[in-house]
Amino acid sequence: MLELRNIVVRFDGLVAVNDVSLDVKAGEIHALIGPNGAGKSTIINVVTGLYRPSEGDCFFQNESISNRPTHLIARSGLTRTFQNTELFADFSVIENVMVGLDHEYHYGIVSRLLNLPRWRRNEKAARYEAFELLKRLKIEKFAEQKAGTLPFGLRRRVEIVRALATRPKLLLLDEPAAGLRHHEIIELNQILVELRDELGLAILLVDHVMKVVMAISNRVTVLNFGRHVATGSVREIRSNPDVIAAYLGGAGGHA
Amino acid sequence: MVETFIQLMLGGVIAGSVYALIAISLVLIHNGTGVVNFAFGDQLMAGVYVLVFSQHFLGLSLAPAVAIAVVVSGLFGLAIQFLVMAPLRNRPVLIPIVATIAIGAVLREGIRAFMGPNAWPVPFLLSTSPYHIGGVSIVPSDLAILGTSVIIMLCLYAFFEFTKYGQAILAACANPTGALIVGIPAGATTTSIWILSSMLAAIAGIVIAPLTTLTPDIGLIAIKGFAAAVLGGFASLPGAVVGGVLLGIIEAMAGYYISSAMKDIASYAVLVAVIVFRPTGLFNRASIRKV
Amino acid sequence: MRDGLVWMLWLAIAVSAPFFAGQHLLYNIGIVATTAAIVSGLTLISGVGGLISIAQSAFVAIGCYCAVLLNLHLGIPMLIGIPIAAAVSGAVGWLLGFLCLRLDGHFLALVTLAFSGIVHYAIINLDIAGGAVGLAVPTVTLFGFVMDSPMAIYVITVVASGLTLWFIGLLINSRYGRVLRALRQSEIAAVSLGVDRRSLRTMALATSAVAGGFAGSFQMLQVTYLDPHQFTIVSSVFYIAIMVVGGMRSVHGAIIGAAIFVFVPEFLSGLETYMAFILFLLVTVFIVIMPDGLASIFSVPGRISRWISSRFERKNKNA
Amino acid sequence: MVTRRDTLKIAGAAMVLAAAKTTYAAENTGVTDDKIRIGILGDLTGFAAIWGSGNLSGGTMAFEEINAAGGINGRKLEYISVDSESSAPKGIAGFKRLVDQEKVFAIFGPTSSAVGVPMLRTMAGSGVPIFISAFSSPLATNPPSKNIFRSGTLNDADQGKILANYVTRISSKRSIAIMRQSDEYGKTGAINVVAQLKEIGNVKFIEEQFNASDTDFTSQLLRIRQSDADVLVVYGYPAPSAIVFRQVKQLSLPLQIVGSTATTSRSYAATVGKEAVGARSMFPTKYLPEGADVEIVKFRNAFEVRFPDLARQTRPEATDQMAYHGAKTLIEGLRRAGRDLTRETLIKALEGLKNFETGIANASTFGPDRREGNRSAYVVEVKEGLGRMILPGEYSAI
Repeated sequence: MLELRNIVVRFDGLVAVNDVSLDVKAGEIHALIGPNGAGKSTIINVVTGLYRPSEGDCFFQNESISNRPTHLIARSGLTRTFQNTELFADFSVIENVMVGLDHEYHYGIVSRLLNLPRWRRNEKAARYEAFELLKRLKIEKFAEQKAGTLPFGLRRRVEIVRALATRPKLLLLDEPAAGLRHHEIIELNQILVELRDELGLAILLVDHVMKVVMAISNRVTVLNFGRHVATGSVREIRSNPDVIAAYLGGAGGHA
Repeated sequence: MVETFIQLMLGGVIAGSVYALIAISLVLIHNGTGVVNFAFGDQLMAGVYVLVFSQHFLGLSLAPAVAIAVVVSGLFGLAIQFLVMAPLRNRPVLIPIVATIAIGAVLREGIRAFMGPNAWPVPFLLSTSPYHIGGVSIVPSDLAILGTSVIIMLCLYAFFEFTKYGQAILAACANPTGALIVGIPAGATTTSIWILSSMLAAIAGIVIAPLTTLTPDIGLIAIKGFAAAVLGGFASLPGAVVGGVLLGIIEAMAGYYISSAMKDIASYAVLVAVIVFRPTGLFNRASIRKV
Repeated sequence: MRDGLVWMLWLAIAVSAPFFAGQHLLYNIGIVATTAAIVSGLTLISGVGGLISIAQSAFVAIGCYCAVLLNLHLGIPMLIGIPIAAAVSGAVGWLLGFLCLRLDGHFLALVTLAFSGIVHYAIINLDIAGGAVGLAVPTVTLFGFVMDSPMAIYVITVVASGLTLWFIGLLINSRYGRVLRALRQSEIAAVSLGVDRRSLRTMALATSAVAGGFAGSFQMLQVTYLDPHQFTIVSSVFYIAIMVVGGMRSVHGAIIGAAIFVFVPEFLSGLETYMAFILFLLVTVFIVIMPDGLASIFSVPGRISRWISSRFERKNKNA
Repeated sequence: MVTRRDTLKIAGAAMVLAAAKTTYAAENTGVTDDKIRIGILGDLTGFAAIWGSGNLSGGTMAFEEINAAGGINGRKLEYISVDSESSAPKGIAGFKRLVDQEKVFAIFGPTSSAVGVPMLRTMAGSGVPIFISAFSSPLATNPPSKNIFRSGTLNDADQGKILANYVTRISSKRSIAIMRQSDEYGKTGAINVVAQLKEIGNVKFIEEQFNASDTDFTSQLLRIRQSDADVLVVYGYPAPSAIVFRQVKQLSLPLQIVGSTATTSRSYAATVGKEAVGARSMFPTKYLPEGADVEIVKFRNAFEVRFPDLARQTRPEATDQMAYHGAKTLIEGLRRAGRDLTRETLIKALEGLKNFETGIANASTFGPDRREGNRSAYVVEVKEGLGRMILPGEYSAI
C-alpha cells in the first residue's frame, strides 16, 4: 500500500535518513521504531509531503507521491497525527473533527451566501458524522469542549478521530503513546486494533513505547542513525542481534 | 558619464544607509521579540525632538543633549516593554504590532501638538560643504550616516558575537524555552532589546534628521527601512544593511535612468519580485521548520 | 449576546437613524458602515485567516478608480460599474495571493506593503485617472433619478455596506471560515488534513479585495472626490488598527472599530491640537486592557449567563 | 412571530420613507440678536496640521479682538473649532457638523487641498459662506462658487503663472528646471508653471518629480545637470525642498533656486543650513512675519502674548498671518453686511470689498465673479546669516 524506495533525506549536508526502504501492507499495523534521532519522524514528514526526499521515491497505492503537495497526499487517503498534538486549540472538539470532514461535505461560497439548502444540509451531516466518530472513540461527551483545555490523553484521541474524519486508508501515528498513562495505553491499543479490524485501516506507527508496539504490531521496522536495521514480525525483531545491538548502542557498523 | 554614475551610486548609498540604519533596528526587534515595530520611525523622530528640546529650552550644548536624547529614548523603550509588550506577550502577534502603530501615532501627534508641525533646525554633526574629487562631490555630513550605520552594525555584531550578554540574548531569541532552562529570563532579553533598539532609534534620528529636515512626519521614512529589511531577508543584521544600501541604489538608478516618476514604483516592484521569486530574501538560505 | 441579536442592533440603528439623526450624524453612520465593510475584508484575511494584509487601501483605490473611470470613459452607470470594479479589485487580490501565497503566509504582509506603495505611486502618475490632482466622483443615477441627496446616499451606502458585512459574516461562519481559522491555529495540522491552504488563502485575499473595492467605492460616493492621498500605505495600516481595536474575530469588531475612529475624535474635539495625541493614547490603553477588541464586550452577557448556569448546576449536583 | 424576512421588509420600508425627508437651512441660520456663530474648520492634527493650526490661531485672534472691541453691529462672534484631521471624510463630517449640528452662519476654513478639494462639492451645495485663508488649490475658486471666498494666500494657478514669468525674466539662458513634489500640491503648481512657460514661448524646460518623504535627490538633480537650465523652480513641501536646496549647492549646480511659498517658514533657512543663502522663494505678501512693519509688529506681539505655547515654536508663521488677515477680511464683510445679516447680504458685502488692507497681507479684492482675494506675490531672498528680505517688486497674475 505504502512503499518507500531508497529514501535519502539531507539537511545542509547532514544525512537524517539514509537509503531507507519500507512497505506497509493493506490492513496491517506496521511499527517504525528506533532510538532517538533514528529518523522516524523525518520519514513521516517525507511520507506526508512536508519534506521532500533528496533521493528515492515514495509510492502510495502504486502512485508516486514524492512531489505531491501535502494536502493532496492527505486527500488521497494518508493522514497523520502529531508527536506533540496539533489540535486547533480555540475550536471545540467537534469543530476539530469537522475540519477533517471539510472535504467530504463540500459546499460552495455561493450556496452559503444565498442561504441555499445545500450548506445547511452539509453542515448538519458533517456535524452528525463528526459526532458518530467521536462516539466510536468514546469521547462524544467532550464534543463541545474547547480542544485546548483537554488533558493530554484526550487530545491524542481527538487527534485520531480528526484524522479518521478524512477517511484515510492509511493512518500515520507519530508517537501516539508518548506521555500516556498505563490504562490509557491499553485503551489506545484496543482502539488501534479495532480500527484495523473493523475499518480495515492500515496503520504506520512510530513509537518507542514497547507496550504498544509489541502488543499490536503485525510487523516492525527498526531504524538507527537514519539507516534501516531490520524488518519483521515482533518475534523476529526481538531476536534480531542487530536490533539488540542498536538499542544497546553498539551497532554502528552494520549497513 | 562615469562621474555621473559614481555620484549616483554615492547618493544611492547615502540614502540607502539611512534605510539600513532603520532596517537594522527593525530586524533586531523582530528577531528578538517577534514584533514588527511600526513605531520605530516615530521613536526616531521623538529622539531628535528630545535633543532639540534640550538644546532650545534647557539650553544644553550638543553633547549632553545627545546623551539625554539617547537615554530618554531608551527609557521610552523600557516603558513600551513594561506597559505594552509584556501585557500583550501571549496574544496573537498582530495585536502587539497594532499596539506599536498606536504608540507611533501617540509620539507623532504628541510631538506635533507640543513642538508644533513646522520644521525645526537640527545641528549638523559634520560639515555640509562638499569635497570635490574628480568631478564627484562628497559631503562629510552625508558620510556620517553611512559611517554610523556601519559602526552600529559592527558594534552589534561584536556585541552579539563576543560578549556573553549578547550571546545570551541571541540564545534566548532562538529558543526562549531553552534559554529559560539555562537560566536566562525571557523577559530580560526582550526588555534589553527594546531598550537597545530605542536607543538606536535616537542615534539614527540624530544622524539622519539634520539632513532630512526634522518634522513630526519624518518617521514615515521607516516604511523604506522596512522595505530594506525585507530585501535583506528580515533575518540578519548584515542583510539589513545590504538591503538598505541596495534599495537606495535601486531608487537612485531608477530615478536617473528610467524617470523620477518611476523611482518608487521600480523599487517596490523589485521588492515584490524578490519576495515572489526569492521569498527568504536575497541573502538567506531556506530553513526548515521542525515538526 | 447571540450573534443574531447584535445584527438586530446594527439593523435597528441603521434603519432608525434617518428618523432621529441630523445630516451630520447620518453621514457619520454612513462612513462607519462603509469603513466597517472595508475593514471586514481584513477581518476575513487577518482576524480569521491570521495573515497580515497591508493592501486594503490599495484594493479600495482599485475599486474606486475603476468604477469612476468606467463611468467617465465608457459611460457605465456607477451602480453597475461598482460591482465590476469590485470584481477587478478581487481579481488583482487573487493574482497577488496566487503569486505570494505559494509558500509561507508571512510574505503576504511584505508583498501587500509593496503593492500598496506601487498602487499609490501608480495613481499619482496616471494622468488618465486624474493623477496627483484626483478626480471628482460622478453622481449615482438609479432608474434615471440622480441620487445625490444626503439621504439617498445614506440609504445606498448603508445597504451596500450592510450587504458586504452580512456576506463576510456568513463566510466567516461557514466552512471557509472554519478552515481558515484552522489554518491560523495550526497550519501544519490543517494541511495534513487535506486543506488546500494556497487556494483557500488566495480566495480569502480575493474576497477581502472585493469587499474593499466594493465598500470603498460606496464610501467615495459620500466623500465625492478621489484624492490619491486617501490611498497610501499609512491608510492601509490604519484599517488594520481599526480592525484590532474593534476586535478582529468578527465583523462586529470591524463595525465597532470604525465607530470608535469616527465618533471618539469628535467627542475629544475640545482638545484641539492635542486631540489625536489623547485619542491614540486611549487606543493604546484599549489595546493593552482589551486585546481582544471592544467587540469582546458582546461576549460578557454570555459569559455571565454561563457562569450563573454553571453555579446553578453545581448547586443541583450538591442537592 | 416576526421572522428575519419580515424585519428586513420593515427595515426596507422605513428606509424608503426616510429618504423622502430633507432639511432646509434658513438664510440667517446662526445669527441671533446678539450673536453670530462662525465655524473654524481646519486640520489641527495629522500631516496637514501646519495650516490648520495657523487657521485656528489667526482666526481666533481676529475674532477675539473684534469681540473685545464691541463686536460687529451689536453682535458678538461665537466661534466653534472643528478638526478635519487631515482626512477628506473627516473634513466633510466636520463641515456637516458645523452646518447641521452647530448651526453656524459661516465657516472659516478648510485648510488643506487634500481635505478641501474633496469637500468642494459639499461646500458649494450648502450655500453656507466659506472663507478660505490657507489652502492653495485653484479648484476652490475656479470655477467660482457663489459662497466660497479665499484671501491672503496665493493659489497654485496664480503662483505657477507668477513663478513662470519671474524665472523667465531672471534666466539668461531661457532654460528652466522644475522639481516638483509628486502629490497634488506639486502637480498643480508645476502644471501651471509649465502652461505659462509654453504661453511665454521660446523657453526650454525640464520637469522632475520627488516624493514628500524622499531623502535623496541626486538622480533628479543629475538629470537636471544634463540640461542647460540656469534657474530651478522647487515646488514642494518644506522638508523635501530643504534637502533639494542643500543638494543643489553640494553638487555645485549653477542654478538660481526659486521655491514655492511652502519654502518660506521662519525656520526654513536654518533647516537648510548655509546652503540656503541666495535662494529665493515666492511669498504671498510683502510683509514678513518677523518683519518690522507696523501692523506686523503689533500682530506679532499680540500673538506671542495670546499664544505663548505657539510663540515657543517660532510662530507666528505665514499661515497664522494669512489666517489673521483672512479673518479680518471676513469680519469686514460681516460689518458691511450691516445689521440685517443674512448669507445673501454677507456674500454681497464681500463682493463689494476692493483693496481691503490690513497691513498684514496683500489687500483683498472680490467682485461678483471674483472669489480670489489676492492674486499677486513678492519674492523673498535668504541673506548671509540666514536672515531674509523681500526683494522689491510685486508680481501679479492678472
